[in-house]
Amino acid sequence: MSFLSSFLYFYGADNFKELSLFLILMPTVLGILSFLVSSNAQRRSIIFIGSIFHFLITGILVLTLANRDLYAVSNFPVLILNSFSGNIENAVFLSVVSLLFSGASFYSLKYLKLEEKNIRKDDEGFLINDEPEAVFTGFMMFFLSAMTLVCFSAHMGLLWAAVEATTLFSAPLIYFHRSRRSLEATWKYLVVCSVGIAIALLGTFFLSLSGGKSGGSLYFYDIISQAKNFNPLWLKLSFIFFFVGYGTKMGLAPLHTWLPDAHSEAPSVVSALLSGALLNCAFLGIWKSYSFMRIGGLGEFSSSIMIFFGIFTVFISALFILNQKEYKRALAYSSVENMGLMCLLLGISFYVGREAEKLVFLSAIGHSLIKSGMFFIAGMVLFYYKSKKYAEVGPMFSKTPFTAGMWFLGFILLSGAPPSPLFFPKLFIFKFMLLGGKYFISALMIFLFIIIFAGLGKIFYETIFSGANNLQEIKEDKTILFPSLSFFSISIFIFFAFFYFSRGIK
Amino acid sequence: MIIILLVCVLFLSFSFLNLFLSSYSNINKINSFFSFLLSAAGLFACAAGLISQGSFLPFKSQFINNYFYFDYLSHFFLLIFYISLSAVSLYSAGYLKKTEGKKSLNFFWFNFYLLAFSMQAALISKNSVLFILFWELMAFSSFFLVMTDFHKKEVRKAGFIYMCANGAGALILIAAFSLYSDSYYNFSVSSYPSAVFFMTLIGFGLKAGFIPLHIWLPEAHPAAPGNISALMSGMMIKMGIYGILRTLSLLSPWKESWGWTILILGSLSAVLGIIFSLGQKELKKFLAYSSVENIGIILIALGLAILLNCNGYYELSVIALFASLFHIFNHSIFKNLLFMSAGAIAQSASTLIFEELGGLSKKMPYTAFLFFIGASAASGLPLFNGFAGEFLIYYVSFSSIGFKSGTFSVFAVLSVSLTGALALASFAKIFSALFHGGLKNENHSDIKDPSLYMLLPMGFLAFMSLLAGLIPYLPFKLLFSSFNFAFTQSSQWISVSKYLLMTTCSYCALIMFFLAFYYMRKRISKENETKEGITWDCGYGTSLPSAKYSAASFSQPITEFFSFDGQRSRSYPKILEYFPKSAFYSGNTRAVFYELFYAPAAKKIKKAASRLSFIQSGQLRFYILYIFLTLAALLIWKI
Amino acid sequence: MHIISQFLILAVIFCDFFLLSSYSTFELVKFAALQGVLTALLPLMAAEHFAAEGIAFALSVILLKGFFFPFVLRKLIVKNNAYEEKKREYSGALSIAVYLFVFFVSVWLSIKLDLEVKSLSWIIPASFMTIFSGLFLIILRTQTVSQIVGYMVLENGIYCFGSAVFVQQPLMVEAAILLDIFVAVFVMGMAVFHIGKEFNNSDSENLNELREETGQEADI
Amino acid sequence: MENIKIFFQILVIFSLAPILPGIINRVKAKFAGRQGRSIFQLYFDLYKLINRGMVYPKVSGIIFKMAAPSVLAFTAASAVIMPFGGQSGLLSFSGDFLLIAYFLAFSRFLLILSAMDTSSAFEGMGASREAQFAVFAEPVFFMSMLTLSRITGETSVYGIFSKLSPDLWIQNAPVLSLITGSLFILLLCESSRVPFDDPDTHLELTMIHEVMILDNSGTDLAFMLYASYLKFWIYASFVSAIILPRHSDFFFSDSFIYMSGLFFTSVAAGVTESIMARVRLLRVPQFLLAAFSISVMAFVFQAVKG
Repeated sequence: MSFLSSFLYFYGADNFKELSLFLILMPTVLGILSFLVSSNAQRRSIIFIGSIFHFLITGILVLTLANRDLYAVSNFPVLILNSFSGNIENAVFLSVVSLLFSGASFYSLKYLKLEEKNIRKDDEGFLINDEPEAVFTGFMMFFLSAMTLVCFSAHMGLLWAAVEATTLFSAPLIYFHRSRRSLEATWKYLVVCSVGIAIALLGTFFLSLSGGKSGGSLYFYDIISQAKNFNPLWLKLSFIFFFVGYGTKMGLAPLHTWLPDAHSEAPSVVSALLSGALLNCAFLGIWKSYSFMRIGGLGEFSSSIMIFFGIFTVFISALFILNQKEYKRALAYSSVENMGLMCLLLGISFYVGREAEKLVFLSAIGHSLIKSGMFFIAGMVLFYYKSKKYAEVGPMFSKTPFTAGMWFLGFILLSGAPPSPLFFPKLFIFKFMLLGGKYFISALMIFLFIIIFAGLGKIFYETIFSGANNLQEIKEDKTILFPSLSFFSISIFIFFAFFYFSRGIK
Repeated sequence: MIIILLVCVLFLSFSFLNLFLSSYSNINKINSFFSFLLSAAGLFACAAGLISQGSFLPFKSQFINNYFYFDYLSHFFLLIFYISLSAVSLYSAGYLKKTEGKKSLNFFWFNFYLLAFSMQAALISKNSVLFILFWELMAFSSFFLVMTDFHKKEVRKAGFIYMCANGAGALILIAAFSLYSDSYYNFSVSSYPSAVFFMTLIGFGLKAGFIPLHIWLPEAHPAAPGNISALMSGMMIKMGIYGILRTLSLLSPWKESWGWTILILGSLSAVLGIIFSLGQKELKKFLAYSSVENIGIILIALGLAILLNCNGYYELSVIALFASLFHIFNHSIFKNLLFMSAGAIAQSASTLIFEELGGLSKKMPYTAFLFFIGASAASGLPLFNGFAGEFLIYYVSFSSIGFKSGTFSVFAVLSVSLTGALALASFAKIFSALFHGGLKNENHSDIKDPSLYMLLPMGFLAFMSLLAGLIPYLPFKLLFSSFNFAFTQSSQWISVSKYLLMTTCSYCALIMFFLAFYYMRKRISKENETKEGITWDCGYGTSLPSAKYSAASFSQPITEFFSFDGQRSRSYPKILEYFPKSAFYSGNTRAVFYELFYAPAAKKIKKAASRLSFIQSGQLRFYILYIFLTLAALLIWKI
Repeated sequence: MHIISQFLILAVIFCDFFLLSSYSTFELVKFAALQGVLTALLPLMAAEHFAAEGIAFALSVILLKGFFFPFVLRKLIVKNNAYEEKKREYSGALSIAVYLFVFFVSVWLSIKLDLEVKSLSWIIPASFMTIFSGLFLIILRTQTVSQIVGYMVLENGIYCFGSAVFVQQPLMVEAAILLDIFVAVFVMGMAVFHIGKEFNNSDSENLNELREETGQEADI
Repeated sequence: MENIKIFFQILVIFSLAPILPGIINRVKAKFAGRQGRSIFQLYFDLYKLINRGMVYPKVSGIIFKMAAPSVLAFTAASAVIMPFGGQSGLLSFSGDFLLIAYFLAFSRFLLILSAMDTSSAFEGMGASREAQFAVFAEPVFFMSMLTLSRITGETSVYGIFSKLSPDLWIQNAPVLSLITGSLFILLLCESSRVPFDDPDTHLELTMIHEVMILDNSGTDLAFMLYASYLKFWIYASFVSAIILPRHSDFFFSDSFIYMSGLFFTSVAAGVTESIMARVRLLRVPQFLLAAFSISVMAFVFQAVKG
């Protein structure tokens, strides 16, 4: 076993570049292939094989991180990263994307089969016929390749193009069910995100301008090395535009309006990927510009914005979760809240020191895993009970006990109770707030967390315990929930690993 | 202490074993037998540990040591836990017999073992992260237990309030524990003692249930099945007190303001708790409020201990601490007993509303006798163990009245005496409403005493209550001598134990008097025979059972005087003609705190939240406007 | 060279005026296309030497924005009979007010950022104007087609800003950005096509089902 | 010698208890201008009742049958703990007033239960009113005990009474007089004399204490009556020990002074009974709260001065 891992390790480190290129292009090729292939069953197997393959290669590449000093070659100006040494966040987000995608592909194997037979009415009574599966599988693979490109891009312009590509490829996925409401959600998603991303493009131009009158180069390597002598005014402007641009894509408070619609109308596989993987990629943009600001000496400026918007996002999402009627929208708002928390944590990590960024990784991984697991279950709940409103969902405790158990376990993990990795970020935020003497804000945060717990609790509580139980017996399919079960157990394992290894952060 | 750890692990393994086993026939008997066995083993280990006091030395293996510790405090609470757990587990074998057929009880037993495991583990965990993990485990498993029969509407409402209270409490605890400066997340000294203290007070208060934070208690206990409400009220409330004691033991220099807050909170919840319980119409809700009252008494003793410590009278403050611990011990015994007998009544009479019950003493003599012991212990009457705790509180406050700053003991004495009198009135009402008079409705004719499984633990607890009542010195010495042996030589300890012995001999005098008079009466009545007659009814000759003075009318003068909102939502017809055909009177006390404070606040928050929903107005154009406005705001604000 | 670029910039600014004030979608598409062509020509005028790929790039942009997009959008307008924008009585005055507001904001911004390009004096305010007018087009118009046009105008503005500050990107990135814009407009077009099929008129009024109801709060 | 004295005390208590209510009846009669019953009339009633047979209501359970002896046992036990006017009672120890108070509370608890056991409406009404009075009476008792123990620095009734002395009276006369006033009101309420409850009324709806023992008969009734006389003795001895604190070490003179103190309190009770009418039922809580505020004022005076 050790020989194999060392072989893989050297192999990965040697031709990092070829492997990463292969990783980006392979899904696109498979996507085109799925358009050509005739039968649906083959298409589903394509997705599955592609995602497993993608996951294996990512594993090899991430493994190269294990031994940093061996390959400390700095990434000289090239479009695609040739080693993760400089930026660990890319590696973390890439591994999350590929893990989520493999889970989603396993889930969609069964889900698409179920959807095929399941002819049901739209809310207005129109018959829903779904998009041809070719479109779905194709765009899923394009979506995967776009997200991999985001994680690998070493050039801000390329990063922008990749994030724009993810938006465009995910739009048709939201429109899978072809109902009026999903059409409206797609349209809003497209316009709001494209406008946001356009503003981010403006930010990229400002960033290059701050490099010098004639426009500095936008390679990470160049920016990081010369960040100190950038023009501070332009750098600030570029951060603001980046923050608003990628913030729209990431779903921060006033710009989050598209997120609940897109997540509640998209099929649960897509909303799991949107919530788990896509928001992280958008967050990567802000993370990069934040690190430029920190190197450029303007860290204080950027972290104050991020802290303010973090708290504002938690505030808005708390208020919207409270009166929420549909469980999928509630899950979407809890993603908004978690993104606010991550933004707040990154802002705090400026004051406390770099290793606080470990907590941002923890909250990113934890949230993506748990949230995508929850969306898988939400998909099944929607399939069993045919309604998105929690009042109309029957008592799951007696009708579908296994799903109810998973549903409640997910709620416990989401609420930040100890077995969930989201516990440490909360603990750390309180520690920073209270030690920093900001008593009012910490009291407000406690109050908001309680409201979120009560709001979410109400929804999960009503779906599990109350509801019109006149429905006929439901044959429960346990194996389809295997991905969410594995995601939950991975996140609980991460909690104990983090608790054991981290010797606490001052 | 290997035994206790072993018992913990076994409980965990049993819980998961239960989940996977299919539901076999006598699931209850086997499960309850095993849990009884385990808790009995734990009890002996704990008792041996307390007496020999040799068991507090740390573990050999380092891994266990930096996550768990066995000091006096956790030992004491473990002892109480094992007592109530062994009683409840034996009791639930009988209690669940009725529901055996209907639905599979695997999930119930899974949660039962999980609850037991998490409580034990929380008591011995030194690490704050692990503590919150077990705390949440306890909260959620007890939530599921409360929800066993979730098809009833009010059980669902109670369950939701219970879950929110637990969630809020856990979040506040997370905030409080973040201030501990130890890098291994262990409990340790913190640089902001009063911030930590007040947050932990609120966090654990939500679990202990004193007045402002008690709204879930009268909802959750009646909703839970009999054996679970016994375990919850007997032990889970004490976990809140354990938390407060644990934090106090960590924050070394106590402050006067802490003592005063706890004292005032304690006396408030003692007096208000018992006043609310007077107005109740249902037995379990009444017992829940009386738990709030007893928690108040425990806090009064704790407040006294802190205040005495701050003023420098260390020995007396240790005695006050003993008073609160002793009352915790006594309360968990008689409260378990009361809830179990309530469960027995509920099982056979299937209703716990006072108006519908009556005359049970003829049909259920044993339960009546055991309930009498529990009721008189709960109202703090001398022969039973409720009195011993209060006696210590009185002793401490009277001996501290002479000090210059002794005014706080006035607070304590007044609230305890007022609570004592009110408790006497309320338990008299309960006992007479349930057990005296004739049977109210005919379908109660098949009521009979519960099975042996249920009577045995109740008998055991009644015996313990009598023992601790008659000879208070015995449990006092057993429980507290191992606090630190040096203390047992101090003057205060000697005087207290002397006075406890004196109470015992005054009880002997009492019993001697009673026997003398009883014998005298027997001798006299031998000559002239005793006849049976009807009660005096001014000659109408119609002694129908419904003419009995009902519970609501018994407590009407007191609740009338103490009712805050005046119109105690009463309803009775206006009698116009001279010979009114029929009249009725129905009045119920509202859950004052919940309806006047929490529910309107929740409505306001919800209205504010819904007012903000215009942001998600559905118009794409406004969404783009928001982007533009945020951009403009940032530009103006930051550049 | 200098004068021609000066005229080009003025033309861009006037295009903004017509875009903001016109209410027929055909005119909107026409002026947006014109503006696209003008902004494509700008870098050629400004740059001293004519690099080969620069010309090829500009030609492809002209081809794309000048001819292909209007063709697609015109077909859409005909398909969804989205000819006319609902005129409200205040709409005339409002568009003038918005135009002036946009003008002053962009001038204020360019002065504040002290970014004056010697060779092309008015290019920075022009690009800001186009960006903001693109934004306001999306905000003010209810026809989905005109919202696509608003997005195109926004892209023109950014492109114009990029060319103004001589941001020389590696060709691959320029191509990627252009490709993205093309795909974005194309996908939006597809979406509007589906909206048309679904609601048989592509007015965005009937697209407001997904919102938070106020009032009915669930009790605790 | 010591236990002879104790034996004498117990003998005196148990034999002279019924005399005090007899004195009250005689004083009331004198005020009304009539001859009135003899002081020893109550002894004859007790003797008559003890030898009568008993009638138990069909509905009543075991509580009713066991109530009478236990009520008497509790009151007798608390009487025994009471110090005999300055000298120690049978067993006195710190906190013994607690046992006295709670033994009396237990006897009241049993009285209420036995009343409710007969399930008659009148007894129920009396029991609920008794419970209400107890709620307001208990704080008065403890508040005055607090003040007394703060004055004398002792924590047991025996210690307090032995510490009370004339010169102590001179130092804090106002406080002690207030305490005697509140204790006297407590005496009237606890032993259900006129301002609170009329012992010899016939209307079931108006009496409180009497109605609770309505259904007792024969020996039970005798026990109940004797228990109420003992209770009167206990509360009266509180008042007398405060107003006449004489401590010459000579036993007989002390006990004589203590007995005269009891005589004066019962006369005072008789006088108040004849000059005051019954207080309306709703006013009783206010009356007791007045006594409570008197003792609180006493405590504040003492705390400020002390």
